[in-house]
Amino acid sequence: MNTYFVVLLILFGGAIISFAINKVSYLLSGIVAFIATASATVFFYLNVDTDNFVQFSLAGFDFQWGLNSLSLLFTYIVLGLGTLATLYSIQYMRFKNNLGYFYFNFLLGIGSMMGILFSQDFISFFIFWEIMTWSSYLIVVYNGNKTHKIGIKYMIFSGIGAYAMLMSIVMIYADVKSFLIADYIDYISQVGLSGHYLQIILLIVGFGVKSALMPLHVWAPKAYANSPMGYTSLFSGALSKMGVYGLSIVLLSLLTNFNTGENVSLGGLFEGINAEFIRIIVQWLGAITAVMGTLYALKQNDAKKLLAYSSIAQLGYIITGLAIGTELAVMGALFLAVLHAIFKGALFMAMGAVERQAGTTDMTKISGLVRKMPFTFIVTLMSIIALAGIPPLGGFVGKWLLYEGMITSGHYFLVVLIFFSSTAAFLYCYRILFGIFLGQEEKETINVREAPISMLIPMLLLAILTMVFGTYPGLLFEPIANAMSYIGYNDVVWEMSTISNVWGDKVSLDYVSLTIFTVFIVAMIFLTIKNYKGTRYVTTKDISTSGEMPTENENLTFQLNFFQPFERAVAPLYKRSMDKIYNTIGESLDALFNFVRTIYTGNGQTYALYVIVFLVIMLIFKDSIFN
Amino acid sequence: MSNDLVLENEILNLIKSAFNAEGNVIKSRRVEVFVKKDQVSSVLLFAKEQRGYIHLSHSTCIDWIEEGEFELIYSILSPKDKIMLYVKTRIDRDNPVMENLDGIWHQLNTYEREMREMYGIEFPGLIGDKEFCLEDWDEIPPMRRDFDTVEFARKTFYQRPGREDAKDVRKTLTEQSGEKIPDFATKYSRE
Amino acid sequence: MNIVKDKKSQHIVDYIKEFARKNSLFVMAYGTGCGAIEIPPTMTSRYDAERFGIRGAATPRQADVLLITGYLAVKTLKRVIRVYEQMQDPKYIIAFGSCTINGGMYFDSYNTINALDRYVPVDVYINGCMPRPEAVIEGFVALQEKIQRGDADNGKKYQENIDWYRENQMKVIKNWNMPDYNW
Amino acid sequence: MEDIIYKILGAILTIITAFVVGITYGGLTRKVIARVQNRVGPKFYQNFFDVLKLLSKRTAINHGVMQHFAPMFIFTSAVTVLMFIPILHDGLFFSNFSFHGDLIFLLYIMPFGPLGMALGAGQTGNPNSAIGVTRGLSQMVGFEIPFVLSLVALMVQFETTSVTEIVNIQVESGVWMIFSNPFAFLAALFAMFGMFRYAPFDIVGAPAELASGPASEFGGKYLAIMMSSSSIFTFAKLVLYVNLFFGGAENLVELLIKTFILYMVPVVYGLVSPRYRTEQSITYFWKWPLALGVIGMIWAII
Repeated sequence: MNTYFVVLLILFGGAIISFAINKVSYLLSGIVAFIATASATVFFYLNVDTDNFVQFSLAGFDFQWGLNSLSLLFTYIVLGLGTLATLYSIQYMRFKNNLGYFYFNFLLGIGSMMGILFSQDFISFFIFWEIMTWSSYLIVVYNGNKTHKIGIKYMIFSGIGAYAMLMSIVMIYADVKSFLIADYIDYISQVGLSGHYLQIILLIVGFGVKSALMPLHVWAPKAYANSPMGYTSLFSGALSKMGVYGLSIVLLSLLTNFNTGENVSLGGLFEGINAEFIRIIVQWLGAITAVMGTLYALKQNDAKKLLAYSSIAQLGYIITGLAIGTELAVMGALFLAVLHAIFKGALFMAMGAVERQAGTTDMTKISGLVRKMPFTFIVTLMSIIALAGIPPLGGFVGKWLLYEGMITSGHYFLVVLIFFSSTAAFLYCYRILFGIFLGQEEKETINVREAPISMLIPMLLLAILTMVFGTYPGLLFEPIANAMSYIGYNDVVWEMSTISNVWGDKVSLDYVSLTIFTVFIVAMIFLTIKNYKGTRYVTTKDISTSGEMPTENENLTFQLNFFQPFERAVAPLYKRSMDKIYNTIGESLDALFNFVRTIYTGNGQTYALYVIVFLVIMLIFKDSIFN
Repeated sequence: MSNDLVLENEILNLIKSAFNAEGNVIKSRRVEVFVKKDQVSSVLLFAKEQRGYIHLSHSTCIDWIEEGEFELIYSILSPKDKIMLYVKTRIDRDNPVMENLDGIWHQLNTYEREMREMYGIEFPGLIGDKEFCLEDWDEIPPMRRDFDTVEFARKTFYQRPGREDAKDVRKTLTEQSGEKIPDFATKYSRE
Repeated sequence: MNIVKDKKSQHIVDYIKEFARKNSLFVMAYGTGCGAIEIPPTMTSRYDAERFGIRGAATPRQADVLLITGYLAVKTLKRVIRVYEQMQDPKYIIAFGSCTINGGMYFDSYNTINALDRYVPVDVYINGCMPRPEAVIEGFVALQEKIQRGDADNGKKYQENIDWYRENQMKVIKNWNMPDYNW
Repeated sequence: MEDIIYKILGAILTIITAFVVGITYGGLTRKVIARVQNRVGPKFYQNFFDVLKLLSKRTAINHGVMQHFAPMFIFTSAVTVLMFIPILHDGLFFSNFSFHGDLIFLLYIMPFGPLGMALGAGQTGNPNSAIGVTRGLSQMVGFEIPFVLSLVALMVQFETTSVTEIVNIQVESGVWMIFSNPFAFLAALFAMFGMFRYAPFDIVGAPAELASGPASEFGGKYLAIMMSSSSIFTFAKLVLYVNLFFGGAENLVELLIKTFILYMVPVVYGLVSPRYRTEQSITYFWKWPLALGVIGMIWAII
């Protein structure tokens, strides 16, 4: 049997078994799900082979399944995060209902993502894409009635994406007479892009929806925030990366492998469009996504929603990097894609732990959990440092590559935009750490305990990974370099712990880590040993507030309108929101239909009037019409 | 301002006739009326709504221990006429209960809380903490004249030696200038 | 100050420490009474206390000197004790004006304590009602000399005699709901 | 082996130099402010007394581990920044790790300390601390934009992101950056006002408004470490500016003169200024400084 079939069989079979076994015991179906993903992972990586392609025909279509270096990179995200997320979900979902339904869709999601990565033809790609969309939709609406609207929104946008993609696939088949992705790439590189822009734009729309690109992102915040957190870590970490995977095929294989400077006039609507133009549009969309995602993230009071917006922003960086297309930028984007899966997975898991233990993630309601949930705090802290891109953790490497890629290739204003977004990201990074873990301890959360160990293990593993990749990014550069050489970049240079740009400037991460840890440890030894005996812990109520002592019921933590001055400073940017625009479109459509309905008054007299008016108009204009 | 006190007499006579109250014009722009306890709210409302006395300037209490009464004073001002109207009423000292009037002027709440704390006057329905300025006070209210503050201070606070020969400032002053202390000042004086 | 005599009795490190402490006094001004108005002229151009290394501190955690400027009601005394206990050793108190010494003109008030040193240890009293900025600076210099002599250790004394101070404090502050002081 | 010893010795020497210079600059600043206000002012070595005294103070309490770690975060950040900047051009002892880092790295390591500090300040539970932190972070977003614009202009102009390279190019060509791209320098100078947080941008500490902001609950040794690391940090930033815009320095005296002149600019500007509100202080950087940065960048591209 073939590896791909076995892996999918394990995952889909696991889905059915865990659905069935839920009747026996609620714990069992989670364990089955975990075993299924874990065994699929182990089996897959024992038998992984990038040159093994399977071809078969079904219903008159040719299918081809296989694995290339690019999709291999993404399997790390899907299977790695999937395994950890199922392990995490066992305890996280423990006291909830409908677990069979949940795990069925969960495994279906993982399986379909693997299917997407295996697919080398558009048809199976599309089928798995739809399975993925539907399974994720079913999980988005898992939490009951109030998620109904969110699910509809998600479905509408996924539908737009899916039909755009389907349309594009049909058009491609009409041109190429084959569904194989490789054939299409060959065809384009021979024929050139002219005449195929619509296909590519439609594909970008299709993938853009999943990767929450700017005008198509509105479904994401609520859908991320309202799914069960165990799934959201996968949703934001891996599922959105399918969009990135698709975009990397489109942007890197289709739009760069030949002369992008050609300027073929298409006439009409598409006049002046060339590959470079599309890529510039995508770059700027990505950058604007990053900025707006960040600005909206720092307004949120709910940690989950904050992270959801932050995911959108991070995906913006990745897409920008892909669209720029130089070696460094692509390397940075792919690095960030993996890193984002790691730290955002860990963050959503940590928020899930907080939600499970403390009952809510609303930052205005809880505070001061650091002493109650120290491990969750450490995980959050490390992931946040990685997210903010501060050395010596992994996020910095991706950011550095991205910036250097932009600067060395001349995208100066994009750098400033991205930099603005990433500096403003410090704000929400601090918000989430402060809002949940720091500040004064709430009376309500006095009995909160640390999350169970099976939830902590995946989180801690992910957090340690960010640290490892911060000092030894070479571990990740190897598969990325392979993926890039598959796409068509020759001689991708990488070193274990040094990153360098085309101008020859470099950052030695081992020196960085060495300096930081040495200085930190020396300072810690100095301060701790000098201070250890005399120092004692006092509660957060014991603060200098002009001699007043806050009582047990008073909480002085500053939580509401946290960044109000900043919001005031950037107020003009908040005026337009895509949500509002879509609402306006919806409302105006509604109004239009209402108006159309008013024509049909139900009164015979009015209809008679219409007929007369029509006749009069015909009489007046008969010359010009029938001439 | 004219000196014929037209406006002053007008408001005085109005209140006098409407509420059957006592009163007189103290001087230019100062009018006082004495009303019964249960008429206070009507007088204040009348003055506020009908005559434009929209500003509550102050409200306080005087302890007439000799007569066994507290006198409550509400000073209200008409910005138009520029007249300060003192509405005065007397309540029983042994059962000091007064109507809560902070519905008319919300800022009365503060004064009433102060009076409740300092004089022990009850205002039924008054919203606000029992403790206002003092903390943990369990003696009789300190502004009542039968509260002996010297004795209390001597009892509660450590007195540093060295000021036993300190004299009443008023005595020293009167000795120097040859004036006499008026009777009302000495009557309930501390010595 | 007499360096030769000091060298016999105290370590050179202590000397340096005390020299630094003396020359760097972070003042937490607790403006309780009318005396607070004397602080601005003391700190600004006319009298310029910064010459002596005196500098304002915003919170008790950073402060060395607690400057109590005037009478203390029972209610404020509680806050002063709280602020004093939040300060870190070594810490000093400068009490300011007659009211802190013997109650001043409020000696017979029902609500004003009369002798501050019964409740918290006072290093230097500045006499006057109110003391002028010159007097305030004089007081600071007296404190500096005391620190250099090495006998300004009232923080330690407070800790040792905490029972006596607590007894006095609880006598006036009836509803005692303050955290323990044990550092 | 000898290399390592030289490196360690050099690093220690650098830290000590930075500490002494930074602290002295702090004292001199106080002296200058006092003289402008027609006061005598403290001695110029007053800040040494302050740090020494704070070190000798007992630090009896903390509000938790993050507060305990916060000063170390700042210290680490300050020292790391210092290590990755070439202090002197061609210095034997003062180059440290400057070949192993570049400008983007410096940009990202700089917020490391403030963020660590922010965590510590958050754990104390003092509302003033949290307000100060949010102001500081917001302001950082403000001034980083012109700063980054000017740095990008620099990188584009010299086609390198390494500080050492930038200094070398300036020394070789003999034209300082301040002359070859004055607009970028001006943008960076404005950003520096926000960076050093003198008035009118002192919204973080905000005396008489926020107690002392994030540092409200830090006393004794914590405060001493914070003071000394912020001195080191100040010096490191000044050296970075001198390297980028003034062609570095051949010896310590030259370095001191250049840094001191540069340092006095925000100080003197702050002396005659009141305090901005937070949003004013943010948008301040997005007007003229931003425009200057854009002009500087276009200048560099052309």
